[in-house]
Amino acid sequence: MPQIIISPDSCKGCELCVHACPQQILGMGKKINSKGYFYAEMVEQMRCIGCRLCCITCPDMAIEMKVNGAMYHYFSY
Amino acid sequence: MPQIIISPDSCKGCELCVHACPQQILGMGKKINSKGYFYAEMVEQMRCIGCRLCCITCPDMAIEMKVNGAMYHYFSY
Amino acid sequence: MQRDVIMAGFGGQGILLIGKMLAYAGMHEGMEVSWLPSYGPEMRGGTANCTVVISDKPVGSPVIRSPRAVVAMNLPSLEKFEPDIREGGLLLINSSLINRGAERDDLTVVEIPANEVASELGNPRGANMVALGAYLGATDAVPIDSVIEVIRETFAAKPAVIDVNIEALRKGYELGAAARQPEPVSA
Amino acid sequence: MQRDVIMAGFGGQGILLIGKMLAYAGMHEGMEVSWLPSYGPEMRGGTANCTVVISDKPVGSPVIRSPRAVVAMNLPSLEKFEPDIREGGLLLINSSLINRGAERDDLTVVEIPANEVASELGNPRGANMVALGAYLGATDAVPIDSVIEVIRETFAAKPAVIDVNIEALRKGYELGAAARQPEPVSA
Amino acid sequence: MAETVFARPESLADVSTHYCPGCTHGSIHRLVAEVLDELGVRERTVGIAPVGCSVLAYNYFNVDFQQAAHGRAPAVATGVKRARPDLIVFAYQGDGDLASIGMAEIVHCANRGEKITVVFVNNAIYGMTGGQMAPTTMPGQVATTCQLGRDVDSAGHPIRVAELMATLRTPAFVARATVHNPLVSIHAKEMLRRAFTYQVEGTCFSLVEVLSTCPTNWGIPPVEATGWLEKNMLPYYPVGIFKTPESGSREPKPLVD
Amino acid sequence: MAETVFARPESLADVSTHYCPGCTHGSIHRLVAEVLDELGVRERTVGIAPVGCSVLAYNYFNVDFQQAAHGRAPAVATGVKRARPDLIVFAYQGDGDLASIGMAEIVHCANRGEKITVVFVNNAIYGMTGGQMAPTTMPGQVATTCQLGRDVDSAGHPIRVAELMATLRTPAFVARATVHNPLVSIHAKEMLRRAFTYQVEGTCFSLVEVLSTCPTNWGIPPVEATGWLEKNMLPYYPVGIFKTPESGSREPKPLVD
Amino acid sequence: MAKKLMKGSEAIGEAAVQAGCKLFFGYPITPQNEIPEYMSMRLPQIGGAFVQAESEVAASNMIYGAAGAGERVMTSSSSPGVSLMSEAISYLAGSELPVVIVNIVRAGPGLGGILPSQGDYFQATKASGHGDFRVLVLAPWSIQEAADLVQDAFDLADYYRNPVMILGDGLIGQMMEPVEFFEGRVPTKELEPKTWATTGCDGSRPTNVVNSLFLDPEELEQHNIHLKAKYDRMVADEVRFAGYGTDEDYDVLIVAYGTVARVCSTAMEELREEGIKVALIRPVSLYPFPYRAIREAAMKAGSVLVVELSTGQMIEDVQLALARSRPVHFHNRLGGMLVSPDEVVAKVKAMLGGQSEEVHHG
Amino acid sequence: MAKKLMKGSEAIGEAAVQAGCKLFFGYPITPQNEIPEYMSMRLPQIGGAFVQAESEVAASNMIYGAAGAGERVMTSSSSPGVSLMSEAISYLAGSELPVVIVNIVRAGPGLGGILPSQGDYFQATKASGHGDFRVLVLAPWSIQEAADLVQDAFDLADYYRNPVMILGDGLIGQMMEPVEFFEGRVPTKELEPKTWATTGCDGSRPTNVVNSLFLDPEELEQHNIHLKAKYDRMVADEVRFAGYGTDEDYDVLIVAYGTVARVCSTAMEELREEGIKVALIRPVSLYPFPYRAIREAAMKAGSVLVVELSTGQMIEDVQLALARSRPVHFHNRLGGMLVSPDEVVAKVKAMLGGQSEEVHHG
Ligand SMILES: Cc1ncc(C[n+]2csc(CCOP(=O)(O)OP(=O)(O)O)c2C)c(N)n1
Ligand SMILES: Cc1ncc(C[n+]2csc(CCOP(=O)(O)OP(=O)(O)O)c2C)c(N)n1
Ligand code: SF4
Ligand code: SF4
Ligand code: SF4
Ligand code: SF4
Ligand code: SF4
Ligand code: SF4
Ligand SMILES: [Mg+2]
Ligand SMILES: [Mg+2]
Repeated sequence: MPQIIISPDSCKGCELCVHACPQQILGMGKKINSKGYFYAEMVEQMRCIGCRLCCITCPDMAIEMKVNGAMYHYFSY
Repeated sequence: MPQIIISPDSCKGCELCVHACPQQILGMGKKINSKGYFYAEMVEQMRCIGCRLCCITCPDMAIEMKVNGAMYHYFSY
Repeated sequence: MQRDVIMAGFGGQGILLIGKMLAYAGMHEGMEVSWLPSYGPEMRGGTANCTVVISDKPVGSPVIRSPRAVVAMNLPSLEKFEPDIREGGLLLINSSLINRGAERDDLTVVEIPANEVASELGNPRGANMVALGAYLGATDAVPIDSVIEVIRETFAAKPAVIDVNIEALRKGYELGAAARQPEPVSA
Repeated sequence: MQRDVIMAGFGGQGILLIGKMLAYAGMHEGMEVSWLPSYGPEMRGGTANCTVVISDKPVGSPVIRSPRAVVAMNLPSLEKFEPDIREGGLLLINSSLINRGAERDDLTVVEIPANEVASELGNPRGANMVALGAYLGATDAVPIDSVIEVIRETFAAKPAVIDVNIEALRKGYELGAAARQPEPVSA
Repeated sequence: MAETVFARPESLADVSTHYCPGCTHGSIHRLVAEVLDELGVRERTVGIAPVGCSVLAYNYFNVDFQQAAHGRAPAVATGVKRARPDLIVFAYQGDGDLASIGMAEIVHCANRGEKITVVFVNNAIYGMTGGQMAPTTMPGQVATTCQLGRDVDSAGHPIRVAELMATLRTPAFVARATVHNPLVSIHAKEMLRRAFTYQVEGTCFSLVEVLSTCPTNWGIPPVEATGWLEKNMLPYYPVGIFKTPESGSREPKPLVD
Repeated sequence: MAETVFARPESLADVSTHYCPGCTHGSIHRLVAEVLDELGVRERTVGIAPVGCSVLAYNYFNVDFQQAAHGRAPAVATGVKRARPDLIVFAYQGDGDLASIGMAEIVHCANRGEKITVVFVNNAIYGMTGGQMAPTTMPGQVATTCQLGRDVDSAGHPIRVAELMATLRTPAFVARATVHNPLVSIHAKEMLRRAFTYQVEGTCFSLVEVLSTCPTNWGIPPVEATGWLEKNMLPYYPVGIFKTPESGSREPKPLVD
Repeated sequence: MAKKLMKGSEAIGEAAVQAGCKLFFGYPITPQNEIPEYMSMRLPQIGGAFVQAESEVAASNMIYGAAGAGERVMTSSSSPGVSLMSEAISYLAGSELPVVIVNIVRAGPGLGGILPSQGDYFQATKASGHGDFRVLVLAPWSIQEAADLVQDAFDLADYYRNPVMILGDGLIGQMMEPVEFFEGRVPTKELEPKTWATTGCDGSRPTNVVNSLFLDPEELEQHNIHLKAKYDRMVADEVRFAGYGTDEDYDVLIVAYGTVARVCSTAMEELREEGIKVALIRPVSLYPFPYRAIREAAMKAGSVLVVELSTGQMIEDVQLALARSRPVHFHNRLGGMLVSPDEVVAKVKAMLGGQSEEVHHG
Repeated sequence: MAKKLMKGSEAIGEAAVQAGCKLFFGYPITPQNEIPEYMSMRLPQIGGAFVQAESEVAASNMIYGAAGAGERVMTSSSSPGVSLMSEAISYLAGSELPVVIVNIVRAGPGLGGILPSQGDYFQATKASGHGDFRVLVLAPWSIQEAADLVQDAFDLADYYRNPVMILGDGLIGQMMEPVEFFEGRVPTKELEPKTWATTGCDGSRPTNVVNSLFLDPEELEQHNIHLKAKYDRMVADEVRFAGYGTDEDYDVLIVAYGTVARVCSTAMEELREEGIKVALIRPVSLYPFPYRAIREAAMKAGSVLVVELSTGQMIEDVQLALARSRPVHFHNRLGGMLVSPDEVVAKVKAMLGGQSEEVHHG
């Protein structure tokens, strides 16, 4: 089970991850972080396929991913 | 009739003209000019074909050519 | 007599513009003026600010370390500039984006919900004008008509926005003027 | 006591080399020495020259405007430096390449057909050594043995040329020494 | 047990950058850091920061750094590498830095075959100074010093750095990549890995041009900026490998002999 | 009546140069002067002299001249041409001047498409300063700063300027010629004529690289020097036209897409 | 023309245009980017040309070419960029070319910071490059003065055939103040046609050569003597300064230039309100430096205070002027920090109260 | 080692090698080409590296990289080339990197000529680049001293973490004189390991950064204060000069540096032979300048003569030192022309005979 962790304070609200996610399960929140940005949030963790495209996209290392148990490595990049 | 005029004081004695002349009619003299160089001389004006290769070669504009009457222009360069 | 004010907020809030308008109006009134922005490789998303000086004599230092007034449009600006204000000076807080009051008690504090006021007027981008109006209301640094004239000149190419901005300015002026009652601001 | 000399000639005549040898010999004798070449984007084919100073005290100016001696290996050098020589100084003329004498009459003039002498010794490139020898003969600026030692060091890698150069030097010395008779050179 | 499969590489310092939201300088930093980690060279790497938005790169990488004068990163890198050939040295440069003021330094560094790696970030603009025209600005693109759009008649055409560098005779690895979406970023990382590997193996100079966005000075939001890059820059700046140490000379032959 | 069929062109001043015997700088001067005469532009021409053996070119051409700082002739030429677009402006540069210190200036001048002409004299050495290695020095060639011969491992390979300039996208005329014998000089003149003609017509930037000898610093007599050029330089520096305003882009395509 | 509120950078650009500047070559650098940006729009409108150079090295050589071709031309930059112009500035001076160079100084050394500094005083006044030459240096303290001095600079450059530098800081570059341009402005100098320019030798004259090379040392010595005579004429004729309160009595004379002098003028007023007698003298031309004016003004004072945004540069010139005839005190801020009126007030009080130490250079 | 007759350029190169210099980056320029030429042969022999840079701009940034990596490194050039290094020298000072820079000065301005000059005095001592920094400047008058000072320069550079400049002229570059290198030379300073260098952060320490950027003005101000304190330490500890005849009585004190001082020493001897009492003081460190020594020596004299190959640069420092306490006279030659002993003799006689005019700067 992939688990996506978005650090609210690292996020600058650029929305690139939202557009990068093939599952369209990320969205922008309504809260402002300490830097003054609306930050990205996971909307439907359950549908996450662990592709890491959001992680790779984020210019600010705001997204980490963990997995519980086995998962495919779609690509080693 | 082509006529080659070498200016002794312009010549620096590099010998390039001597090697450029297809008729091999130029040579280096035994006298030193005001700059201290042995300078080039015409050896057999009669055999000159007016090709101007010596003139074109000379880096120091030491060679002029005149013609008397008609002559071929081998090339306009 | 010298008026000076630091106006500060986020990059996109139109802070530099209202500072320029104030300076323009001062100039039209025959005063000596200077307008000085913060500059450089700002950490984008950080604060932008400008210092306006209006004086009846040639402006000395255009840099004001202890301003007579501060217009704080967001929290970082408030935090940065509140400590610097001259004793007895004016602090104008945009309470729409700042949910705390002043920390000092030696200032005249005017809290205006500039963004909300602007939105209510149907001109959500006009918060800066509300703030400028409030500053004028609280200080009468220059006559409001003079600023209205500047608005007309500034937006001559987009007449549509002239009236809404004048409206925002007027509304701000009212709020600012009201807030300075009963005791007039010394600044 | 200071000796100084300007040696001058065409680029390829080995002028700088004999100047260096003289300086080296002076150093070996425990004297203070300096050697200074003309430098820069010479008009090639022009003159090359060097100034050598040998002194029992630290060398002051290494540039000598009025040298005590000049070795002129070609006409342009003679023309350039003859006027500068100190009154009563030494002018050494390479009469192989210069077909005029000195113009001044207050100098000790030594004319040596250096190229011919060298050719006669079967060492046509040794004209510079002849000239150096002649300078030594005329001045005893440094002992000739000291210069011979320098020749041995300089050409250590090409022993073949050592002897011919020593020979040229010696021949030059004789001519120079002879020329200074009967009255010794004041330089 | 939860295993972390994507996290900050060790070569990237745990700080927030000053880059604007959506600026892909950040992505490129991460890719470089990942490669340094994967090659295990962090502890013997020295980075050279340019003058440009990435001037503070020394704060963001967890490796030794030198900050260079504008355009001179390749010269500084040369100094470091010649002093300490055992170090892994990379210069990180913007398009103003490398292709404008630093043109002589990058050409000669590559031509000498300095065994360093250059990460060249082409965002078609001067970011740090507020959006002036760069040598790589696209025809018609608006910038503060060409407010009517770049006019190729007076300012010339954009310079293609990878192509230019590839024509030098000295062996090198030269590639172009882009990071405007995650899939192409994977290719970008591969190019960077190859570039650094050539250095680690002591083979040759390497340079990877990476197309990057500048939402702030392009005046469009980050997501649109990636689209603008793809639509406008990518056709003119094709990605791929332009030269490998094996590919030989890539200079054009005379048209007429 | 005797008719003079070969004499000093009007654009060449009637003085003797300081060039060494057999140095082909002199030949190149004459070719340029002849072209200026033939195009009838002498009276509106401004030349830019470099720093190098041809630093005194202002004494040898019978046209207005500016002497530029080392490597900056293209920048100076840009200044003149932008100030007075009606003038015919040419820069005369050596290989140290143009390809080493002046690399940024020549690339950007060409890339902006300045409508000037550059006469680039490649003699594979620093002549004026006494024979140091140039960017164009041949592998193995001895110079005072590479006394064991140019080592391509530490100094890289010689830079081919015509090829490099030809890869820029901005339209230009770029050619290489040589003057080591009279027949090839005729070709050189043709290249110069085309280059200046493009300028007179206001078409584009033009550059002609001309291979030249430096007998003095190569350490061989003039006649041998021409042979050395032919044998060693010509194969590496082919003559011909590398780019015309019509020939389009000459940049390499990616090896891998 | 009517007064307009203008940013310093734009006022400088517009002033140049009004003075007949046709060409601008420059490279971006904070805090003066608005100058090239303004010129990139403005010059094409008047048939001139703007070129964004590939570097400051290139820009400074482009102005050489354009000036040599006889046109009025300007470049601008900030400290690191001006360092890169050093060689070309020396060439410009050696070839006697009239150009205007604007340096909006930032804090150094190296990349430093972008905030105001006066750390380039020595570079501007004593050594803008190698060799024995000088550029005329003018330091405005307001936007109006910046505009005026830029226009004068073009006249002075042409008159002396010498580079003229405008030395400002980020405040001058970034601040807006009212500016007025006077229509029908006449040059401050009688200017001769540029018969020396390389404009094509159209048959009627010998060829012109723009050049700083003299291989013959005797010739170069003559050239150096000629240049020195020109600098001496500048020293005789072009000294500019302004005094504030110097007609009245005072105990302390403050010496400061540029925007720092404005801060000092505010301090001066505050001190005078407190009854402390202070005057201010402000060098406007930094080269030539107003040695005599400062010496004379100092004679009326008990002591002198030099205020600078540097570790002490102009103070050397002040001390040359005074030759220890009056004690000199020093106050400075560095790194982009500004001197405040309060600091100056405090310093003057400390001087009068004997708590400030005199400084010596040399 | 035994004495060897060496060309100045080679002695400078060899001295650097003896002092542990491992790297040389440079670009050819007359009259110092023999330095890079020597280094191109010599450094590979000791496992070091020589790189012919594409320009002086590149060379000066290469030494930055190498010094930042902790190695001893040198570059050399002549006036126009040194101007091109201005930006980098400022960066080197700002980043506190130890390097040795040799400037074999030639006559300017611009391309000028190649013969000896002292026209770069101001540039070297006051403004080698933008921003408020100083380089330590040493001026040898003989080849032996050049060799000695080059070796000291490396120690001083490391000790202060600051660029050190050797200022010579074509005579120093081209002349041959006997030179002796002392084996087992020990550094003149106690030197600490370069723990700040970027040598890879091998896990045992935090990363090192070589940098001159400080966006926060308070931080930059602190950095400036730190640098100034360093320069003050140089002023306190590194002043070097030599006096000749200063122990005896004299009426005239001559001040001159470099090879000009040798000419003056010859003149001094001639004058003394004629019974005219003259002494000579020769600044060896030009920054820090021997103000006090000159002041003290001048107090014993009736008047002072400054001799320079410039229109008057060091004379400003002499006047700062003297503050008009003694009349200062000036003799110079320009453009590559050399001062001769005769001229100096004549000038001193003119001074004593009242036919020479005192000069003032300021
Ligand atoms: C010598 C010098 N010139 C100019 C500058 C100003 N400057 C700083 S960054 C920069 C250009 C930045 O553009 P780029 O290299 O494309 O980097 P980006 O910010 O776009 O990443 C310039 C011109 C400087 N610092 N130094
Ligand atoms: C800034 C600067 N650096 C270096 C020099 C010294 N210099 C003069 S000419 C030259 C190189 C000449 O070589 P090249 O351009 O090939 O011309 P050539 O003499 O071979 O014709 C150099 C390095 C200089 N004058 N100015
Ligand atoms: S890992 Fe893939 S699917 Fe999961 S949130 Fe990220 S982008 Fe979407
Ligand atoms: S990509 Fe990163 S910074 Fe951008 S919105 Fe997503 S989490 Fe935030
Ligand atoms: S014209 Fe031709 S044939 Fe006649 S001399 Fe010259 S080269 Fe020889
Ligand atoms: S080519 Fe010219 S210079 Fe050379 S030898 Fe012939 S005439 Fe003389
Ligand atoms: S200005 Fe542009 S390049 Fe710089 S950080 Fe912002 S988006 Fe990135
Ligand atoms: S040194 Fe070489 S390039 Fe220079 S003039 Fe002599 S032969 Fe020609
Ligand atoms: Mg960029
Ligand atoms: Mg060459």
